[in-house]
Amino acid sequence: MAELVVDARPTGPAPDPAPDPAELYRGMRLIRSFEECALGLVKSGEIVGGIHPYIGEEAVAVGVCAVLRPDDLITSTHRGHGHVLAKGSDPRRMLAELCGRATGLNRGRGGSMHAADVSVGILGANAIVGGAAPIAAGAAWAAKRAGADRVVATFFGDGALNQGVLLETMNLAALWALPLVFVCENNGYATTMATASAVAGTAAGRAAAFGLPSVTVDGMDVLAVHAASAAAVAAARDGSGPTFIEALTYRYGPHHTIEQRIRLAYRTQEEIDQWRQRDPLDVHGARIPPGQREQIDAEITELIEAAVEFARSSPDPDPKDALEFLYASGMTGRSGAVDG
Amino acid sequence: MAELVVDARPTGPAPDPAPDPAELYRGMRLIRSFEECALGLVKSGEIVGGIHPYIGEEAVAVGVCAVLRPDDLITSTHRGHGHVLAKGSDPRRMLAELCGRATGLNRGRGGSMHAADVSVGILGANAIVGGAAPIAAGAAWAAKRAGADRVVATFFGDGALNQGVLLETMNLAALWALPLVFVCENNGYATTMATASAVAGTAAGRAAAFGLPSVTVDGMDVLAVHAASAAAVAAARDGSGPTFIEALTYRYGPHHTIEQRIRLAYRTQEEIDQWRQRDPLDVHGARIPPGQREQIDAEITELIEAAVEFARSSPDPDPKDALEFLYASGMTGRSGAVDG
Amino acid sequence: MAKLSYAKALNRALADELARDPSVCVLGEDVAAGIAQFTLGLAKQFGPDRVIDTPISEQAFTSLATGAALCGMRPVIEFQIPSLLFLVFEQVANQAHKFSLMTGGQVKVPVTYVVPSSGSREGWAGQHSDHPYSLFAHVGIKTIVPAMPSDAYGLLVSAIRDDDPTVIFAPALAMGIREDVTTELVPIPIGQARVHRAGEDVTVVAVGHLVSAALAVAEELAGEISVEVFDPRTLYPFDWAALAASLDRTGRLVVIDDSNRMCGFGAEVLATAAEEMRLVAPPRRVTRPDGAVLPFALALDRVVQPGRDQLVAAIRAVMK
Amino acid sequence: MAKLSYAKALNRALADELARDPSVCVLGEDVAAGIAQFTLGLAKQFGPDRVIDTPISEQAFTSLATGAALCGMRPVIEFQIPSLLFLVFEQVANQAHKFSLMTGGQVKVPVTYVVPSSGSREGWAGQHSDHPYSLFAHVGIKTIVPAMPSDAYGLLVSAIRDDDPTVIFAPALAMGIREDVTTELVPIPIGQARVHRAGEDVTVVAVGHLVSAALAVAEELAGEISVEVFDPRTLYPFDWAALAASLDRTGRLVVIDDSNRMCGFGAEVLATAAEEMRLVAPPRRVTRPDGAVLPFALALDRVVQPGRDQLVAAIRAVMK
Ligand SMILES: Cc1ncc(C[n+]2csc(CCOP(=O)(O)OP(=O)(O)O)c2C)c(N)n1
Ligand SMILES: Cc1ncc(C[n+]2csc(CCOP(=O)(O)OP(=O)(O)O)c2C)c(N)n1
Ligand SMILES: [Mg+2]
Ligand SMILES: [Mg+2]
Repeated sequence: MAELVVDARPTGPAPDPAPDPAELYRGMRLIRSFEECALGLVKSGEIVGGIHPYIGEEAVAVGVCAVLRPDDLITSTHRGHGHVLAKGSDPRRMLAELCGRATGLNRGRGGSMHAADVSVGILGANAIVGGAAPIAAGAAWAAKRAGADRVVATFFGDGALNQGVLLETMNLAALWALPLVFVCENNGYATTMATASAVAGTAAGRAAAFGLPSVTVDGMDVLAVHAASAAAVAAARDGSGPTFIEALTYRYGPHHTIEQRIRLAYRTQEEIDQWRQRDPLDVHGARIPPGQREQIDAEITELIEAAVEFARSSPDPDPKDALEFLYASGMTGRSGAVDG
Repeated sequence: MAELVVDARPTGPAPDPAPDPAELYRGMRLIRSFEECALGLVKSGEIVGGIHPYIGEEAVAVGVCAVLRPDDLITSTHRGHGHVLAKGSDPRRMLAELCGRATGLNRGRGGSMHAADVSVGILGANAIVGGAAPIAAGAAWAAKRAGADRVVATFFGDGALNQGVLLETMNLAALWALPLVFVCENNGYATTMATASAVAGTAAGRAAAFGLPSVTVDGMDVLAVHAASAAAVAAARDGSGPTFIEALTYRYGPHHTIEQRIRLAYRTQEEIDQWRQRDPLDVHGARIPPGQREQIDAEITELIEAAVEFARSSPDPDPKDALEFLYASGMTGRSGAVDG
Repeated sequence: MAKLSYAKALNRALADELARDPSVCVLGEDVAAGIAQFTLGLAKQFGPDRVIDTPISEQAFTSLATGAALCGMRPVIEFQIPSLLFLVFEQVANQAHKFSLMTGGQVKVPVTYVVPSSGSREGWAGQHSDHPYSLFAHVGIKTIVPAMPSDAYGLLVSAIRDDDPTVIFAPALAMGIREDVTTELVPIPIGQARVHRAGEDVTVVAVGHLVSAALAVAEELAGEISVEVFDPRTLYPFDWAALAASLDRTGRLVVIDDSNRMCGFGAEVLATAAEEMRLVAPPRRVTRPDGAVLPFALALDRVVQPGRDQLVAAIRAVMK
Repeated sequence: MAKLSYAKALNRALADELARDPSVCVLGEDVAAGIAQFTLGLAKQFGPDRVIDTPISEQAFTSLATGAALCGMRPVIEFQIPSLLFLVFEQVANQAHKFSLMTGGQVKVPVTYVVPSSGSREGWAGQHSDHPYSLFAHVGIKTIVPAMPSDAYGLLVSAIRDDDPTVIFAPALAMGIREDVTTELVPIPIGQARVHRAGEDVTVVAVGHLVSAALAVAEELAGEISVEVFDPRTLYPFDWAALAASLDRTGRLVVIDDSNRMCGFGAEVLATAAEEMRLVAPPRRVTRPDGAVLPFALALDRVVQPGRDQLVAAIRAVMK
């Protein structure tokens, strides 16, 4: 079992504070292409249960994770593919996980909503809105106690702003000056509910209530997210405590792939088209030489093809091991059937 | 069963907006004497399980409830005797409840932490910190839907400021403009924990986060509480929505009577003495003629003696009815013993 | 003779009660859009005052419903995921359930909690695949798991009209079931079991979607073993008299139940039968394993749930 | 030969583990003051970094402990009231418990939850008198209810060292129990039962503070009926082998258990015994009633809890 004991020594070099435009673009392109591929595999039935596509929000995951060290940690959400890829998981193993293969990040046990990869600092996607924030706070608390200069970033949506445990966590993080960055991906909706009709006050106001410094950034511009994150992570690392980042973004696709099967009228095509005008890949893509952009696109296409190949050729986990890992101590409970 | 169906017609006259100094003093004196009496009954073992004395905080309950109509509602806390008496429950039945008698407000089923009296608009003390606020919000919501101009006041301590469900409720109340008044009794401590070491930011900041108007008042001066409450209740009644009141107050006694049995050093005698300088009964008592004050004191003493007499002479509930009222529908479950 | 689906039956029951009683309303996430099918079309029919979208604040809106119920309303709450009931466990078990007794009978709390898609939904994995009905039966919440559309309709109606908190689990694997509805839909009393198929040799108590599995197995074994298929419909209160009557005939008991084995519903049925009823052979349970967490990969998810083969094995075991 | 109290045993076990392992810490409300006795004096001895007072944010600090445990710490959490476990049920059952499997074995969550004073505390009434251990056994959390000081010590030590989430209930009615401690205190393996008194006629499985009641009853009936007093110590995992061995001798079973009857711990013991073990007479349970809420008035509070007279009646019933 990959032990995650906090180490006072940083296990990786700090990323160059200056952003690398090409690398940021590559990160977003990887997520976009991965998600488009995953949508296909949902249609074909190779991914069971569907996914919450991250398409449109790529700049947030990439901008934040670009300033994190390999030994820094993140927690993710039900819409977590972007975070997992941006933090450095192998896309092949991530796709294998979505396909429920033994070679997946979670050995096929977690799937889309629970993808975790401790080896690169991903404590896991969480299927409960707001559920990951206190876990991230605990990791930050452990790091601080160990004297490590590790930072933890926790992603959550605007819907989590109304979840009590997130608010309790903001209080604890501020109170104990935890090396934690709250990243609110405000995409305007919680499933079908508009943020405005669910959130009294503002995200920034929530942060202010607990004395948390906050910044609201254009979540469609990876450089804006990168700059805000760099400052927040630096503050957390030097002991100044947590920061709250609200990234204004938008999901181009359905809340979840099942939404494609039901007619929902909670937002207009005009609204979607408007946000598409500011597609994060174009906003930032325009900043790098066209030739280089095409080359990256091509490399990613290959990479995704390889991931599909890897996932498809990977073995399924053995049903007789269905409850392996249930207890870390190795304990096994009784089966549910009549034995023998 | 006393039905509590919301009625669009106010069932009582609005209290005179101008405070009646003598009545305010009487209300506080009643609570003070009741609590002193209860402390004695805890010592003598007539009240089982102990109490959370309200002594020192009388001005809050009295100031708030003085501006409420009989058909307005309140929810209370583990430290709830003051609220229950101030809202108009019969002290005799309240004391009988603390003594576990069949004549008690809850027929001896609730005790100190669950005292409820629907007949005068008390939805109940609640033994879970923060637990009553959403229930109060629901009552306010029902009133608003029914077109009633009923107002609900919910009391809670500073410790509840860190409880997620209270924060969720503040969001809902603001969002839906509920006729609700949040009354935070900030007595500086949650059991042994100083508010400053538990609350990042401030109570007012919590309110602002949700766009709730808030006011911080001297909780040792009943007129200050009365004025703030009158404004908040008027706003709630005319449809302007919820207000958050923070009353700065202090408990002179132990968190709970068991504390008398253990040595705790979380606050100094000096601090207690300082607050005693501003005893709410003296602060306000000085405003009424000494003769009248003495007369009220004497009347209350008699009233309390009568309450003790009533409680002591009341019958105990019959153990065979231990699970009566478990289901409002009248359903009964199986006993835990071998039948027959 | 119309075919009624389970999902539609729940939807119709809610619509009928909304129409019948102005104190009924439904609260939850995305209920206006009706993405869980349960409330589909009702916002349009009854308006946003009766079908209320809530922020993602389960704890607050669950106790808000309690407060509204104290004041004469009859709220229905939809939970999108079974594990959301874990999140509101305090509000249900410690607040709503206890109010009547703690106040000495001053109030009632007629709230109905509905999970339209409980248990495993293929591919939803660990945190979205629970079937926690035994927890609610243990604390004393009236707990209902309908197996058939007509029961889903009739029991939801009764739950909404009941004066106590009530929870209804609609298994995801039952939502698609269709039933020929010959007679008109009527309320079904809480606490009354239904014998779907009479038999002489063994009584199979099956919960929710597993009733269909039990019926299929009974048919499959018909030549060999006469299986009585017993559907409690309400887990708590349980229809003990009906079970005793069935065991008086068969003397043999198997329970198939999609909750965890340890301290689960199946345990209660076996325990009470062993204490008080006629058993000529040791009874058997088919359940989820102890402490089960459903793995994502479909083949793994499936083997953790009780299945037909296991039921057949259990039936053969009690016939030995 | 020193007399050790139950409360002191828990306190000493925690002190010993804090001293032995720097990754151990204790979190909770008023733990520095030690008002629940569990942490008394430890803040002074180990400092505020190891004995941490928390705001009243149970959900957040419960999952905070999970996150810290993922990073190598071994937090112990004190809950002042049993019903606070309802409040954190999602964080325990849906997060801490599921992490290991959901991540495919990448992590472990060694957190210990302690309720020092579970069950009824005279006069604390409805919302402070629960004994919800069956709920945790059902979802699969290792669930421990020590009856004696030496077991309280040894099982808490083992729980803290265990790599999975573990919950320990210390019944309020056991906290004052004193035991002669002749040998040195040692860790007690999780999942191992203890037979306090051997007997031939009937096996009484008693939980927590009820072990003392069972011993008293066994003594009282000694002339007439030979009662074996079986203390599981750990409810989940349960020591089924030891129970089977006991029933091979006695063939008769009574369980006395302070949780609600429906789907409670007693149900599981009876069910498994009925399925797999030797029973020459119908087994019996003595429990709280279905859906029990403890009323405030002392006489009422007491009759709702399982008592000695009921145990005697149950023993006589199985001997019939
Ligand atoms: C506590 C909780 N309540 C409800 C759900 C069901 N649910 C899953 S995602 C979602 C909407 C979340 O919205 P938001 O936080 O804004 O994230 P987004 O989907 O927009 O990325 C809901 C209600 C859940 N998973 N957890
Ligand atoms: C949710 C919850 N956590 C813990 C407790 C135990 N407890 C009872 S009162 C109390 C302190 C409450 O402090 P505060 O809210 O400031 O009210 P005060 O006692 O000062 O009036 C605590 C921790 C509880 N009853 N509920
Ligand atoms: Mg969103
Ligand atoms: Mg306080």
